[in-house]
Amino acid sequence: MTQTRKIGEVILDLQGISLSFGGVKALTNISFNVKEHEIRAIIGPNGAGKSSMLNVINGVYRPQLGEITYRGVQRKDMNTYAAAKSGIARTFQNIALFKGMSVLDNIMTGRNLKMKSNFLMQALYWGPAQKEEIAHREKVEEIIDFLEIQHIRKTPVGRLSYGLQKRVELGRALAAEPEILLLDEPMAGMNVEEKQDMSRFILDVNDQLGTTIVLIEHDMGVVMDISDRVVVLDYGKKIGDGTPDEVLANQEVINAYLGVAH
Amino acid sequence: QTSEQYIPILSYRVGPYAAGGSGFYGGAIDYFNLINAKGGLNGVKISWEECETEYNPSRGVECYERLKKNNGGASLVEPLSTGIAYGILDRVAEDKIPMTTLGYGRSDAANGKVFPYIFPLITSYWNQAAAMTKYLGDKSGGMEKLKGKKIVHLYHDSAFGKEPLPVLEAQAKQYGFELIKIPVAHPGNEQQSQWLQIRQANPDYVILWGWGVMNAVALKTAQRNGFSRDKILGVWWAGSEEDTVPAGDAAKGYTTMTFNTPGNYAVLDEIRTKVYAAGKGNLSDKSRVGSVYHMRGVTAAMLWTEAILKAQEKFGKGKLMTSEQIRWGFENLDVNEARQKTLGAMGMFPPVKTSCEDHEGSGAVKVQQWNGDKWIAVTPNWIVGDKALTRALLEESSAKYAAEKKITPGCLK
Amino acid sequence: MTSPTVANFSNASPAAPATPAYLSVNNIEVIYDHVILVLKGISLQVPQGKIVALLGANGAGKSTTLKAISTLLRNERGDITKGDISFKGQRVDHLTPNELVKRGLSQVMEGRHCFAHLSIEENLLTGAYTRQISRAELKESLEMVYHYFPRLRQRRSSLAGYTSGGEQQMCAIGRALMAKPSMILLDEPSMGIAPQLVEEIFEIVKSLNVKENVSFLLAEQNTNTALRYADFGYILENGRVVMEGDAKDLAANEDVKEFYLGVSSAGRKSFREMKFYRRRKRWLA
Amino acid sequence: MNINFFFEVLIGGLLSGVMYALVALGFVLIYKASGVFNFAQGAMVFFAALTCVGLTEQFGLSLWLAIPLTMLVMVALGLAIERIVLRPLVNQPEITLFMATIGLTFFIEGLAQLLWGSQPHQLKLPIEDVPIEWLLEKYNIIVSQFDVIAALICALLVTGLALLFSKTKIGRALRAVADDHQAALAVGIPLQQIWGIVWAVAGFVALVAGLLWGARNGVQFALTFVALKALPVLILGGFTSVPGAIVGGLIIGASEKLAEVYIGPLVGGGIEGWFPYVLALLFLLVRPEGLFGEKIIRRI
Amino acid sequence: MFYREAGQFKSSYAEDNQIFPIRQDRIAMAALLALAFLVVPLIATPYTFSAILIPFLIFSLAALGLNILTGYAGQLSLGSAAFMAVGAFASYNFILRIPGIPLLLGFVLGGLSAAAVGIAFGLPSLRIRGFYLAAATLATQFFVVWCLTKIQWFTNYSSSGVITAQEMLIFGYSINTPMKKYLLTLSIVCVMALLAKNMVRSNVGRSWMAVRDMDVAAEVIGFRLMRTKLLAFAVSSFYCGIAGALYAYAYLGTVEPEAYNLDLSFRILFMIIIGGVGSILGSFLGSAFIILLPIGLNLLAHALSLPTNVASNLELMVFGALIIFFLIVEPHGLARLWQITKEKLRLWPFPH
Ligand SMILES: Nc1ncnc2c1ncn2[C@@H]1O[C@H](COP(=O)(O)OP(=O)(O)OP(=O)(O)O)[C@@H](O)[C@H]1O
Ligand SMILES: Nc1ncnc2c1ncn2[C@@H]1O[C@H](COP(=O)(O)OP(=O)(O)OP(=O)(O)O)[C@@H](O)[C@H]1O
Ligand SMILES: [Mg+2]
Ligand SMILES: [Mg+2]
Repeated sequence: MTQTRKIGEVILDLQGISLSFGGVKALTNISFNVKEHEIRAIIGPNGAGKSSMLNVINGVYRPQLGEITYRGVQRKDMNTYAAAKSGIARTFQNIALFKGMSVLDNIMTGRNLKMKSNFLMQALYWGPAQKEEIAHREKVEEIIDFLEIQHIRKTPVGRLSYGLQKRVELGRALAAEPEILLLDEPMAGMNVEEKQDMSRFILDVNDQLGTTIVLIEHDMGVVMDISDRVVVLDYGKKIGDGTPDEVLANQEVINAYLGVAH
Repeated sequence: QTSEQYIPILSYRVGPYAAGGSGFYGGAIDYFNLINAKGGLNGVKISWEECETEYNPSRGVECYERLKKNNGGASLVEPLSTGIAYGILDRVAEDKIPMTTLGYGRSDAANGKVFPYIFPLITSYWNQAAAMTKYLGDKSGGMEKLKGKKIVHLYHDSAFGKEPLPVLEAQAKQYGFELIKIPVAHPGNEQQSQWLQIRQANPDYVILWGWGVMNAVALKTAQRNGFSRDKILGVWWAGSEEDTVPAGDAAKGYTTMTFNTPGNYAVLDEIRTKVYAAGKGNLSDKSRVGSVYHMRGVTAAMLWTEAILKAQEKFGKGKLMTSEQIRWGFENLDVNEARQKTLGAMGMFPPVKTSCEDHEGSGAVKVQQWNGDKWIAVTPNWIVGDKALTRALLEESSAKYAAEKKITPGCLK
Repeated sequence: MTSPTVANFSNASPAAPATPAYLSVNNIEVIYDHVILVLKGISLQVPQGKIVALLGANGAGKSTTLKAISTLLRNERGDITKGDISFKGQRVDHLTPNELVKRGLSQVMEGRHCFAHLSIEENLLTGAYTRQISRAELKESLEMVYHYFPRLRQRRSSLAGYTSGGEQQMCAIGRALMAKPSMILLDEPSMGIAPQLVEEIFEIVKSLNVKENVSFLLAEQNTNTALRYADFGYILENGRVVMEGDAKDLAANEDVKEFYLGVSSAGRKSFREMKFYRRRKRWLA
Repeated sequence: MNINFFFEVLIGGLLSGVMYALVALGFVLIYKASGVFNFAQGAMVFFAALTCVGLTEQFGLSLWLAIPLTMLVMVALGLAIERIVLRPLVNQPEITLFMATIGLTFFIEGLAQLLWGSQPHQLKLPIEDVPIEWLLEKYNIIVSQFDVIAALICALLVTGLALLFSKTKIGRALRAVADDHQAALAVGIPLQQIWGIVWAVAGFVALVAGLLWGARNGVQFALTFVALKALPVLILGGFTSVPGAIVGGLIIGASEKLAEVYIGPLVGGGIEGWFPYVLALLFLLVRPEGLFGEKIIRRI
Repeated sequence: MFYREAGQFKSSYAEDNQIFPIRQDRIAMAALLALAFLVVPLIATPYTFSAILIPFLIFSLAALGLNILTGYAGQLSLGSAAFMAVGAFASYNFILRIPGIPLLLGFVLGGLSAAAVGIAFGLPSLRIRGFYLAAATLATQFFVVWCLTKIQWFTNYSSSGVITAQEMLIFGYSINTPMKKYLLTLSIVCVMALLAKNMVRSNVGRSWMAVRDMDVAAEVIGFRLMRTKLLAFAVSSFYCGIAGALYAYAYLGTVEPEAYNLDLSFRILFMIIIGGVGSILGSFLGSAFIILLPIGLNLLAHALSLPTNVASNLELMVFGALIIFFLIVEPHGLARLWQITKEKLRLWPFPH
């Protein structure tokens, strides 16, 4: 497999992250980093703290301990708006689409940070506002094409099947043209064929746009095939970190997560 | 086909004020039926059309607009609702349809120079307030005895409740009594704190300027706080069976103002025998004939028909009157005792004599008391308060209105 | 690309399962919102004591089919406009879900649907609502679920709304088990579940199936595993059944291998090596 | 400051609060069972009281006969509402159900007045609304006997309902239904049955509230307005909590009376209309789900 | 069949982004506007103007305002009448106290005052949601009306607490007949409806809907909750404020603060729920339903010549029953019903 992209420096670094909810320790002293342009997978059994990890990265949760360094800026926690502003986009495990809006509108929301016109201009729908709207629409249509959801463009997402919603959600995250894309089980509820497409798609995004990707996925086939490095969590603790092959060979990981060879 | 004098009825028979609405309009319609049964107004029959307003301004406006042109045009209109009255205040002037507001609405509208089409007949809130102090003064043994007395004004916290304040405040200064103002938030179904305050202040009298459920609750709460009901003097909208019956025993001894003398009158008997016996009665409960609201409705209808008759006198007996002619009739009403007698309503309401300057025509009221069963008049004579005071207020206020609306005051011919 | 051999395919394999149908869906048509036609005549049978898999791409109509059976469709403004459904030989399409559960048919809905404000244990307990049982029996059922999903025991007292996706999925499955149904409709049970647990869930399915004679109709995307455990399979596409047959036959079919199992004659391809999007070349548009 | 007076106001407030709580209870019941704010609760209170009085006045029944009869009527009404209005609206957005209860309000108000007329009535319960003598004599504090008995009845009701919810599986089922209609149905919870029961119980609570309020204020249309008094109680106590209704009622009742008496005169009075709302609002800023309301889960 | 969009291709996104992408709709809309602006003034009676059309338009505008807040931004509010009151009383005072101020500027200032009040009372929405917020907005309702009753300055010390709308002059041209008032109201409503439509189809609208549907996700995507919500409160209150001013100036003429009571707030809420939450069209349909249906029922009752007591109560019952009926037929309101009907028409005569 030829690798056109070049994995760069560490762009996101988490040190000693601990997070608990009441008595539940979701994350305990976790450190790991993400390098520019890489595909970084997080795996682990259910309830290991994977989603919580992503929530910490983009500021939905504030860790009690630890430090986050993003592009050289060190901070105790992120906040969601700042994270979005600085190029972190994501999808959610329990689909978090805007149910009452059409597919198109949902994906358009992904571009909101790139919109410049103020609301008065938008109310008048005049000149620049309209131009801007259309320019963004073009971008979004590209994504729609890419994801092959043209036919449901104007359908309210609430009416879509689960799998299609997942795709729309990815589209929304992509629309933000993020630097880091956090994907929480993007392929849950898809069949192999669809997973193949999705993988191809993630690879393409990673390749062509150079987007860094942090991915949670339970399908080991996918994880092993497309990720550059994998971090393994179990009960909120990190039990492995390395290339897919290294992780696969790690006995602790096998015990905790993989069980019988897949 | 339009040989009948048409009157639109903007009634409300559902909702919180339905009891009042059905009683008042029921009385008016009963009287129309009586007139028609007796051959009409010099042969001109009365026709009417009803529209449910739900006491809601915008529905009232719609009803007014819908009905006003029907059957050859409205003779007059009476919404029995301050909100609706305001909503059509400008419209009636434009449409040249006289509007009566019996005992409510703008007190300053009595000035016919500014409000040529509005007739707050018999009496306004200001005159009522003045009469109240007069009555309380008399009761205390003379106006000078009011000095140092404490009077609580317990009022519905709205434009309605605040309306009498200019009068009461002026009189408190003049007679040296202390006026304690205690508002009750709408709708007033809880008044414990107000009555505790009253108990604390221990006033000589309480003026109850209430509306709707507030009245019954006031009486009940007064009872439980041990405040004697005969020291409470209600406004006439707090003085109907609908206010006292729900309060039960608590209402016994309670006094209110009224512009109808409770009792039986020939006209009521006639309504019973000629209308109800013929199955044309408007109230489903016949026993309500002669109740306060019903009598008020009969009174209103009587004044309306009197105005029409007055107009006929000038513009042609037995003819159909236009609304402008009827306006003239209202402005030149003279229902004196003799006339009342022929109408079978001797003393049922004070004599009314209107003019361009005075669209009210009387300003006299009585006090009635609830004996646990029915209302009894406690003042044999009509009481009139300090009309000079109210007149001055009226001039001032209507002048301001005229200025705002850019009206040049003047009498219509 | 293989030509669409749909029609003959079903002829080639035993067209209908030999045992009399426990659940049978006859030619149903479903319309959402009075206008959106989603199922265009679906028929399928689940024999007693068998596991039947319902496969198909996103939006093919799997969940809709399951909801049609459990009559939950009604509340999503969907209507069965044609066809009928019978369970244990009786028409059930007019029943309420409660009556269905009482008759032994439970559904695990797609997308978890746990009661967020109830704790995990309370969630499980609601599952036994229809059963008139003693405390001890209840406890026993609860223990059984905890036995299957030890993770749930740990989180038993936390509000379901605050548990992880996988924990919620376990909770949803466990909740359905609490009703002791004789037939379960499972909508994507493996979604969001860690691999070893996926196997476990299917093992649970199998053992319930074998030991307690529970029948299953399961909609699954994890075709591989599903076909391994199922007896029979249906493949849906665009609201129609395009293929049906014994699970083994299906698993051996070239088209199925290619599209649903991700293996071609050349063996399994790496996800990284897929050079093009396959959906572009769908055999049935 | 006169300490006696203070206590008088305080106690009066607390007792009024109990009366508010009584109305709030009806709301809580239905909100708990379906996540729906039942706008028609006030109308139901009115309907119940009017029916009871109507039966005594127009059919000459004794109160002791009229009350159980009215109860039957309220149960029938509750069941009918479930069957005709709610059943077709399962799994619809909350706001739709809310609107349906508004439709219901108009219907019930119309029906009540159609059946029994729009006249106000007196309702005489065999409880005297007079001050308790010894308190008045000894401490010069006025506490109405009626209010105290009403409070007792309310306490009884609350205990009963609280037990119903905590000790039976219905309680758990209700919370499940309120969370997710579809999932509740899927696990076999008989939504229809449960809603039927809850609405019937709400009808019963409405009857109790109607009788007590009706005896206090007279039976008239304005009874529907007492619902307005229940709202701040609800938000303060939490929409889903039976004990919350009581505690909220006590807080609102006491503070609104104290505010009216001690702050009112400074700002022109009549603040009872908005004060409880502002108080509840301020409180919500601290605890957005009310005192005892179910915690709002916001998670992705 | 009649409603086919076949053969209508969009060759640019601008075209696809139109308010009415389908030609038939555009023609219908143009026809409707022509009807409203040109034909109606010729044929309508003063009754239709001043009792039906003007209130219908004003309530539509208020409903539109509430729909922005509740339907689009998801913040349930029971205080719309309060914002209308602020708009009306502020306009009145601006026009009264600044001599020579143009009428429309007075309205706009009134609307802005309402917006300011809206922002202040919108602040709690940052923490409170759903029915809790709804009940809390009642604080606005009662407080504003209380203030207007208590502080005499607002009513220019009128003894009865009533304000009388000044004569409406636009460039010295007096708006004094029902028809002129209708045209003024219609123009304002059309312009504001267009602005609203533009807002909801561009980024602001999406930000509102995103916050409505899932505020946590909206935040993650980069919408700022506070700004978005407060903007929704401001815009919504502005609309309500203008509607309130029109209610006073073009409709009632003389109003007391009580006219903007809770009842009115509720009626506006009913309108958007019946019409369609989150739909511009729905605001108009809802307003028509709530305003016109009772009138229709009233007329019907007359035609049946029922006894008035019975008729009034029956009207109320039928009204309530119809609300329920329509919700059962289409829980998302009349606008959605209309949309589904259109979709059916498109397929007609085939069932699907
Ligand atoms: N409530 C609804 N209203 C309208 N259309 C709907 C609704 N629910 C589903 N649909 C449509 O029905 C079709 C089938 O959906 P369904 O959920 O049954 O698919 P599925 O096979 O379960 O897909 P997935 O694997 O993605 O879950 C989809 O095209 C979807 O858009
Ligand atoms: N907001 C919260 N409040 C309380 N507990 C939480 C919260 N969020 C997560 N947890 C708990 O923290 C643990 C880790 O949850 P997380 O969602 O990160 O798991 P996960 O690794 O994503 O699992 P899965 O694969 O099942 O999605 C779980 O036990 C979960 O119940
Ligand atoms: Mg997770
Ligand atoms: Mg599905």
